[in-house]
Amino acid sequence: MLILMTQLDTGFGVWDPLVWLAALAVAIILGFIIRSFGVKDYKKGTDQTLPFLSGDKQENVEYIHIRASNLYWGYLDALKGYYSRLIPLHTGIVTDYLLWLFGTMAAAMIIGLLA
Amino acid sequence: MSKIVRSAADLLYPFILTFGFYIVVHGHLTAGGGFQGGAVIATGIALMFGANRYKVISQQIRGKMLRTCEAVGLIMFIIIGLCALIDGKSFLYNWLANADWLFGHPVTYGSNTGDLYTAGIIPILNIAIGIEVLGGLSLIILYMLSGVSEE
Amino acid sequence: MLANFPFIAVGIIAIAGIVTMLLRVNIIRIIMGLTLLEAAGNFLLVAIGYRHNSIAPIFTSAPEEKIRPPAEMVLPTVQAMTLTSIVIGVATLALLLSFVMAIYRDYGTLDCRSIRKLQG
Amino acid sequence: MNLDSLVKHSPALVVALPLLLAFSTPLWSRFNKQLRNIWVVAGMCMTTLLGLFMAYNVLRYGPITYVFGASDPTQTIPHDSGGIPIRIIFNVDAMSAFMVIIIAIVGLATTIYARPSELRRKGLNSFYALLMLLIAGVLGLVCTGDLFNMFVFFEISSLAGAALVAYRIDKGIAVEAGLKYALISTVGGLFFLIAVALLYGQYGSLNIAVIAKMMQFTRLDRFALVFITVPLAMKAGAVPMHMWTPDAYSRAPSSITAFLVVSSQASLYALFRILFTLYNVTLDCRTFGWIIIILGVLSMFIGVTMALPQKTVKRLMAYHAISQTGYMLLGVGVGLATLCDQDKGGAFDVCGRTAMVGGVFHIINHAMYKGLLFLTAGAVIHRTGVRNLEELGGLGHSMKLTMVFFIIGALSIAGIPPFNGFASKILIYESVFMFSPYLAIIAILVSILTLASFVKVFHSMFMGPKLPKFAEVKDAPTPMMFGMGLLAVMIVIGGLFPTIVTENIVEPAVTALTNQSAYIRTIFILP
Repeated sequence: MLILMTQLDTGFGVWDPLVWLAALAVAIILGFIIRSFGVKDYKKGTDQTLPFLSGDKQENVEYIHIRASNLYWGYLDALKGYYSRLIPLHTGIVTDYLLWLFGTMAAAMIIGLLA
Repeated sequence: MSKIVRSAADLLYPFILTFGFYIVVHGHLTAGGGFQGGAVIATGIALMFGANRYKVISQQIRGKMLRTCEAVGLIMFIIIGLCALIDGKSFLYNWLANADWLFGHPVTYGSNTGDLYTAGIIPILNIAIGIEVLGGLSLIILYMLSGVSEE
Repeated sequence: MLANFPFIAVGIIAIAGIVTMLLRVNIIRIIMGLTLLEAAGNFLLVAIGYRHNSIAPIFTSAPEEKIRPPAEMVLPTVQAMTLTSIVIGVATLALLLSFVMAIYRDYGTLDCRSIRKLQG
Repeated sequence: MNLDSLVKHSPALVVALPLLLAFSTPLWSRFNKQLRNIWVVAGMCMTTLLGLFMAYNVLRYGPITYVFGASDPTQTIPHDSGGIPIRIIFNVDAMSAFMVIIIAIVGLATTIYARPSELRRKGLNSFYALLMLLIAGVLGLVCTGDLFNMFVFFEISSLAGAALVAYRIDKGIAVEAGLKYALISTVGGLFFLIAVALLYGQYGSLNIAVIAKMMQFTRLDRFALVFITVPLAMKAGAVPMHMWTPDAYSRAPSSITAFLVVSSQASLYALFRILFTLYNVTLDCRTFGWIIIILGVLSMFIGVTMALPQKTVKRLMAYHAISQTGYMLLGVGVGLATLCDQDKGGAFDVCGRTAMVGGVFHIINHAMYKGLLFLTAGAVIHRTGVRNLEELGGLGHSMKLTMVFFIIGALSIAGIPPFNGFASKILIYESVFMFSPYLAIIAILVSILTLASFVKVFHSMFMGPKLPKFAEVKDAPTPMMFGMGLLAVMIVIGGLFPTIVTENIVEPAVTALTNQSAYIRTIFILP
């Protein structure tokens, strides 16, 4: 009954969060079972707990943290052509904002009158 | 400002205020009303701000008083509107019309000069708006002047 | 043709306002263009309500023969709308000009090409 | 006043109450600041309860009409008016009720949240007054059934919003954002006014139902349609008119940003109201539907790609707000494009209706999770004073509960089951796939990019070692937690029981939107 209550019909299939949660729970249990087969030699309070950075010693905490700009640089570099055109469009000048508004209005008017 | 300007402003000030209040009170009979009258009053206050030094005039016409005017006017408007709900009528229903007291006298037909004591709650709302607008607009001018005088 | 004159004027004022807003760089002039556009809107409203040879919509000032239908008064609704829009316009203008004052105090410029610390 | 008359008067009261709060706040602070805070929060609770009560009644017993200034609030057409409504009428149908629910919940959360974050600053009176004015404006915008009234509330919400954006002067930068927001929304509002004038000139009425009944879609109506819809799309943040959104959202106080999102959704509501109720099938469904779809796809894609390289946390989230608006435009646009094909087995039946349900469902989900995300960002900025993602890090050690809330919001916006974002997105994907597969593929791609950019935010805010700079940072204060918790609970409920939301709130809203004759019938009571 509860399952029927949460079923969302998409016209193509159904989506049921409770069934999904049950599947997730099964997956997590399976994961724990597999994990329990692993080697149990982790000891707290030893050097094992420290992060291992290519053999370097962890000294400066500020230095270790990976900053935001280091993420997705590959993606941004691959799409350089796209971004070098798109970002300059966001000029921050108020007349440009107005121009975009009027331009869109004019375009919509032309399409609307022709249709 | 020079003494001539100050004297002329002092002389004009009561007349502008009177004219403003006239427009506010006669809002239901002639062209005009709360906003226009309040704006006229605010021009009078703006004249005083312009003619006198900011330090002097901000002692006489205080921002706190104007802010109270603004709030009181708007609350008065809403309370009058809500009064109609007690009787089961709509918000802003003219519950005072034809009630034969205060502004509730019936309107005479035909071409006449108009009677001040007609139109029910409309004059009261006009007065409320007048109070609000004189407070609000003067406050704007006061704040802008305070910004200028800092430089 | 003469009856359409107010509407042509509305168009001219509106275009003047838009052109002012787009071509000027001083932010106060842009706001002036905005008020021109607003004036065009108000003018359009009043022009819509106008009727030839009619009187002001005040009940007690109407002559006896004009009260009976067909009433010959100009439309009062649009005038109330115009008034409302003027009030809103005043509030907008006050707000925008106070913003300009604050910006001038901190940036030291009114050129809209320089007021672009937020971009990208 | 008994319960019946409370229901009858609720549309007026729900707008009048926040207005009264707004204007009485400065008076209360004369006596006691603490009393003023309690007054505002208690009043907002009352407004929320009233709004939810009204929405419940609308959804249960049908639309409520409210005629201002009449002797009977339900009498839409006076006896002596010759069969046309002459007064300002509020017409609260299921779609309005849907928006009122959103505004009530997010409004309460932001009002509670705002107190600790603004306590250090001066001018809290005007802050509360403007916030209440903004809430009143948005509530009026969604309740009204009158075009000119809509314009007035549009302007009220724009002005109050702009003033709130500039509230923290922030060395002039916040004022710059406020100026841009105020200027562009005023220009938009003026075009709205011109369109209203054109419609009034033609049909002699301002009531949406009356105009809808007489609508012929002449050339002038086309102009009016463009003049109304483009500014509303601008206010909702559709690309290419989105540029004010990141500026305003990133510089406003966080509680305000969360509510500005709702204000944008209200403009979206107005856009849908104009398209579906005022014009409905008279307009060329395919053309205008595709215009909306293109706006939506552009918003989705450009919004999310602009979000990825952003450096400040709230600016990044603001670009996501644009991108999520695209989903709603896409879903409802597909509904509009298929609207003329309403027969049984037609395109509307097959995919249009589901797409609309998804799009409208996304509105409530977006308001909740984007509100929550902005509030968590605000909590981080409140505690650390840093908004640049480069400088943040390691906050997961100290701000644990905020991190949990952020995770809930981030997973929801990225469309990860079982949160509510997924439920609405799957409705949009599957129905749009039947309409046009390419659009669905773009939508899924955008969702992946959304996840990617929130991984970036999560990593750079909460992950990593505890930085010495933030050693003193504590978790957010309790009122902030309460505000965030309220929205988080709504997200989890919406995610686990999507059917409760769709069947009780969203489906009636979509039916109210597409069924024009039902809207007209609320004004013209047919025999």
